[in-house]
Amino acid sequence: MEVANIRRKRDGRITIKAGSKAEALMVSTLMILAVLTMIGFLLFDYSGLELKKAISETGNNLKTMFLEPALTHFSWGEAIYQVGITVGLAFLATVLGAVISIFLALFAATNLSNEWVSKVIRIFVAVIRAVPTVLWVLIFAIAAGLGSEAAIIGMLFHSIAYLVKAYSEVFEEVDEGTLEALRATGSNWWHIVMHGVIPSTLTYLMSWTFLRFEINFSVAVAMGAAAGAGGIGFELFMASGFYFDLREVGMITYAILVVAIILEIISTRLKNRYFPSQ
Amino acid sequence: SEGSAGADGKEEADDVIDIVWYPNESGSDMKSSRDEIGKIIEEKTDKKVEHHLTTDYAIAIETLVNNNADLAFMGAQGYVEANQKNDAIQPLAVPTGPSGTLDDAVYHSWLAVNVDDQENYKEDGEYAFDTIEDKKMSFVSNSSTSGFKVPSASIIDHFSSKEVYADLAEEDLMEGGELFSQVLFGNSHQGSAVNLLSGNADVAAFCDTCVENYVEVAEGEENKQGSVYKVKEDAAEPFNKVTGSEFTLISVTPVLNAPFVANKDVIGQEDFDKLQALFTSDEVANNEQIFVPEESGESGLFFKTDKERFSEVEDSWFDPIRELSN
Amino acid sequence: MSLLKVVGLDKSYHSNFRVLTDINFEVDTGEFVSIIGPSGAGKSTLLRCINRMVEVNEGKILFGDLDVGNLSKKALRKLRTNIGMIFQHYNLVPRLTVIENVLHGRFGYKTTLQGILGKFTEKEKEHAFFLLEKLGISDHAYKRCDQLSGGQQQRVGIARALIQEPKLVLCDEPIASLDPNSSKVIMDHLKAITSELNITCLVNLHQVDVAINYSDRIIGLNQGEIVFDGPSQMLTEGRINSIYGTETRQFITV
Amino acid sequence: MSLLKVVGLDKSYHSNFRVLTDINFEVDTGEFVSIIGPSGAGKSTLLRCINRMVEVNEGKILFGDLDVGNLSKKALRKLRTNIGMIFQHYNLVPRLTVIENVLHGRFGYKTTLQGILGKFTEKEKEHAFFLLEKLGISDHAYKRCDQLSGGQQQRVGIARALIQEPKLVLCDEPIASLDPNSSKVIMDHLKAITSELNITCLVNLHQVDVAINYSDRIIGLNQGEIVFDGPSQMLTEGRINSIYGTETRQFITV
Amino acid sequence: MNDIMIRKRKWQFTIFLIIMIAATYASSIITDFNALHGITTFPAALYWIFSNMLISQETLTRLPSILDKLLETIFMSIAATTTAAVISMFLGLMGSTTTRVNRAFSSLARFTASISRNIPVVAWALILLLSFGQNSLTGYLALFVGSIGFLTRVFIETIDEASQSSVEALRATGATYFQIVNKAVIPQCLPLLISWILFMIETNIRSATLVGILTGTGIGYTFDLYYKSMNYNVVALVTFSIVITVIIIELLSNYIRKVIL
Ligand SMILES: Nc1ncnc2c1ncn2[C@@H]1O[C@H](COP(=O)(O)OP(=O)(O)OP(=O)(O)O)[C@@H](O)[C@H]1O
Ligand SMILES: Nc1ncnc2c1ncn2[C@@H]1O[C@H](COP(=O)(O)OP(=O)(O)OP(=O)(O)O)[C@@H](O)[C@H]1O
Ligand SMILES: [Mg+2]
Ligand SMILES: [Mg+2]
Repeated sequence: MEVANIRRKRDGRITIKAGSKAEALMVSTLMILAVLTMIGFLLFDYSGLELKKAISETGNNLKTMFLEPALTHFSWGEAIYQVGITVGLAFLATVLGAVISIFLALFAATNLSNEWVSKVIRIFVAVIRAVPTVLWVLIFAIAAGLGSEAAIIGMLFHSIAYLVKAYSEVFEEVDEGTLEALRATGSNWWHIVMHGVIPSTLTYLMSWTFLRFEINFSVAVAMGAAAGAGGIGFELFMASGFYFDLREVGMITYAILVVAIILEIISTRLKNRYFPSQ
Repeated sequence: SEGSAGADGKEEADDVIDIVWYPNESGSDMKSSRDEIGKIIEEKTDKKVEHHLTTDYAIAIETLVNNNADLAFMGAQGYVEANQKNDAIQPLAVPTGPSGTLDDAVYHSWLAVNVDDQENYKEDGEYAFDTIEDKKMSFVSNSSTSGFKVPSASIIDHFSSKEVYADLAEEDLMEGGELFSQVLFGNSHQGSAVNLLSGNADVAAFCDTCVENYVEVAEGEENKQGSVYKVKEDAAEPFNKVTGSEFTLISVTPVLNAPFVANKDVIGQEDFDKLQALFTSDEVANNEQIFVPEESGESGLFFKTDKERFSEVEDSWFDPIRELSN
Repeated sequence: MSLLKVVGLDKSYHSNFRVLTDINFEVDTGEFVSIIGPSGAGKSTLLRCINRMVEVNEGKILFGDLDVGNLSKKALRKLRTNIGMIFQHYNLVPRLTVIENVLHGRFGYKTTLQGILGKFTEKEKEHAFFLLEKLGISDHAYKRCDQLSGGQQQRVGIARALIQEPKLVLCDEPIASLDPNSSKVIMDHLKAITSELNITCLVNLHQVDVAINYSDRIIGLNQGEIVFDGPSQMLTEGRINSIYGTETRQFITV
Repeated sequence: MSLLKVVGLDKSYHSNFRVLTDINFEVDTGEFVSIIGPSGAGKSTLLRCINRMVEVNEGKILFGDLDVGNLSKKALRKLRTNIGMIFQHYNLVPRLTVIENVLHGRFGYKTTLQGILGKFTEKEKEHAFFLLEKLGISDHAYKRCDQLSGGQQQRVGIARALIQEPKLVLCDEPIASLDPNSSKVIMDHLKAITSELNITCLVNLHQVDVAINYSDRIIGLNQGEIVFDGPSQMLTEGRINSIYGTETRQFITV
Repeated sequence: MNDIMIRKRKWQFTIFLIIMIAATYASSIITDFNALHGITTFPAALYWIFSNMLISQETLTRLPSILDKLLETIFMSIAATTTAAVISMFLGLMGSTTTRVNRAFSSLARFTASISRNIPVVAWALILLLSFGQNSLTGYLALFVGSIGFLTRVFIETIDEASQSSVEALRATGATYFQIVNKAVIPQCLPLLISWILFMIETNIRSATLVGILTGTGIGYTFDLYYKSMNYNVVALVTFSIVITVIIIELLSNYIRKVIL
């Protein structure tokens, strides 16, 4: 029996896909990425690489690092202290960044702000985000001298740029009706923000902030060392680049890993305790 | 990091002497020397000393240039650049050679090849630069005096007389394709040497003092072209994987010792003079924390074999290096 | 004098399409007026013009002796405290408690700082509980709003409007998302507001039968124009068809 | 021989709480059986036991001559192709087209590879269209499922079950999320399945009146036990109360 | 009247604030951070930017080699992301409660993700550099390992959120595990998965600068070379080209996201 509405391909077979633009775009995105990946592998500069040797050496190195970790150039107490510095750098950059970003994001959210202000902020943060963190750190190290200020302000720039984007997108998802209802009670802008927008987005804001904290921790490892603020990254850099001490690199990696996992656990706990999603 | 003052330290910058250390001198094995230098400065000036360690050369130099630090210990090349950007930066003192004078205040920049390949780098029985064309080259880092600036200047000097390489510039040596087939950076002198010995590079640049703990002369004299060095059997990392391997020096260039430099605008003439007197005193020369007796086996910033000490130095002493950059 | 007077109101969102054309009507204190009309007729727009959630193009809206179109920002906030609003989707802040949502109705009386800190007087809080009690949901006062059923949420919406101590309440399809039982509860409450508290109610409705049952007077809108305005008894079958256009009407009752 | 036979079925999710206790019943080919009972009585669990979406603790389920509890993985897949299932929330893949969702019902007949590649024969596709046509939604065949109304989505769910060419269809509250009109359409379709295609239907329902109207036979569950099993005419008011417990019943009808 | 609940919540919030303030204070002590000093340096920083970071005519001659390296970085980031995405897809399927085969695999997948995410990419770069030396593959691997951690985590969350219901329905039709994954799970998650992949590519291009500096590959290497020789004009040019690239890629992926989500 022939039914109406059947779509057929040229060869007479029945189509079952809707053939929407979204679908086509998804498929072509994936295809293009696959092709680019292959081109990438062909283009890579493999000079000086003996894959087999490198892999077995990596295996050996990893074994030395993780199975025989040891600290030779400094003590355990020192290691914990240094990780503490790195965490501190990341934490300050995140907290300061979060506070500043909340305000900027309110003005960057199209539903809370005027179109032009929002555009200007968005373009501004997009540019800041695109500049490598190292450069920000360098600039502030030059201006402020070596120390934590340079590292934190350098990371702060990126944190703000990242969080403003994330926060403002969260704010934009607030139900327009809720805002309208508050406006209709005679609330002013600040009332609406404090009692409508922030409470209904708090969990998302927290999630993004914690995610950024994780990123900042990772960045602080490198940036603390470069900016002269110290931290475990400095020890890592010395151990791998100057002493070539794999055992110490292993131990430092463990220290970083332990702290990172503890932070993850704490942040999940905090989030669930103070800002439950249900 | 170390020597951190209270949170209020920075406001009274005048009462603080900030010293910047390069990665080379930032290791914990040199901590006792660093701390000792800090201590004697504190005693002399009644000011607080803050040490700043960084992994980044550019940041170190720029900090001094932009009046955010008082003192730094940096390679001759670093000094020349810093001085060019800000002429308030002046050399305070330079460690001398065994003679106790500036005459031998040098160390050596080497170009080395693996001993088995050494014949390939000779022309008519003599080592010749022509042979390193299209080889895999390893430098230390492009901010290193003896591991890049000095050797690259000699190389450019040699090749620019040829027509094809008339426009050869320092930047062309930083990446493969121009003169070398590939350029690696070891990020440290040890790293550069290991690049050579492990076969990743054909030719490597590094300096004598930086690897002296790991190698010994196997053939010929110290610091002579054609001499062969051998990695000690008990060499520490990173040489532990290449113990026993040998390399030949195809070029040896003396390099001026690294100075302590000061930013006079920040530190002030008075303190500059005080510190210069301090550094060049016999007291410092005999301080075993700073000039560690070689036979003690301890580690430190400087070693004492004979009459080593700090000596005052004129800016013009660095002119040979300055000329390399032009 | 009438509480609300709309004179020659014109409104268009885009220059080429008029949503409301020459609207004129008056509402007295304590009246319960329903506005009916097909989808897109401009019912919601009309309500939003009254408390100036959208700007009017032509004409005047007088609330008491205030010209709504001519108010300063501050005076506008003051006006809005006098006009409560109730929405189809309740528009509560879902993560906050019932009582907090009710107290939001007091912001119009607060300075920025008081509002940000969330300072409410004991009297206000007691009033809020009194209203919740009256609406039969005081048990849920400390629950989060997203844990309530639709009918309960709408009652929170009503409490929020009432705590403003308004003279006029605007309701935009207050029962469109509710099941019949909850709808009845809500409409009874709205009716009680006018009769007991003497507050005027202006209600957009889709359900003609509900409108006829509850309201004193009905305004019929079609394509932005008032096509009927009179007591609910006068809304005959024929007039209903003229408001909705026959074919549309059929669609709606399915 | 009966199509489905449940003997002494016991089921508990946690060791300390029995959800189903000693369930015994038989269903014949072409019967339309409704299962009613209060929330938590174990209706959904019972259906899920039949096609072994959950494992049984005690007792036997015989489908034809197969012992459901004793099947290999492969045989279980085969069994499931013979039993269609329809859900309260339709459980379609929202971003896929209607026709794709319907064809998902054929996976039981495919090898993994065929299924992954999405190879369907022309005959299967035509059959899918035929079913959509019969259910009155072939216009929407190329729409994404999340663009359909609830009633339309449920019809896609039915088509997916029917294309399996099942002998038995299990329906877990197929109309609980639907408005009265769509509910009628769906129940009519289910009824038609038994009468026209001679497929057995086992339907969980909350609406007693619907159950009485449509089914040949009703099974009443309460706290995991069968408290009624008989023709729908025999379900008197008193028996209904015994199934639901009087006070619960009142709550449900509100 | 009983407002214990509200009190409790206010209390909890106050405690949270106190914890945060205490942690901030502790952090500034341990890192020796002086906010005032930091803020007062902004003018100097701006001044430095405008007096040093100037792109001159002469530096433009280096553009071809910069673009060359930039291309390497882009390819490196894309390759690292896509290959990591393939692995993460498996880990994600194993880790998600909706699709996991059994509990042990699920924990294993989550654990793997946690390890590779929590070891900073910098550490990976330094570790890999030791044995792989200075070539594109090192940079690629560093990004690859970091991407696996992040992607696996978000993939698990995405798959978890995809409705369990259609999985159940397909199981009831007699579909096999792979059919279910392929026809119910992936179609539902694909737009989000692609969106995360695009996000990861962006992120990787940003971190490629840092990774490049450490491993001597791609644009990061170029950046580092000129930066170390303090040729800030070229650094400005490099930065500018990174900025442009990142912004173009961001716009592109925003567009794709808008269409597919
Ligand atoms: N913010 C807006 N911007 C542009 N046009 C709008 C806006 N709001 C409404 N409109 C248009 O104005 C007209 C009237 O809309 P309105 O919402 O007032 O109708 P309604 O009678 O409330 O309909 P419904 O019964 O569907 O709620 C419609 O054509 C609508 O598309
Ligand atoms: N996956 C599960 N794990 C544990 N307990 C369950 C599970 N599914 C159901 N139960 C419990 O089994 C009992 C019966 O649940 P079931 O869903 O079968 O009831 P029902 O009759 O379908 O109820 P409803 O009308 O609400 O759908 C309930 O107490 C329920 O809490
Ligand atoms: Mg409306
Ligand atoms: Mg159920």
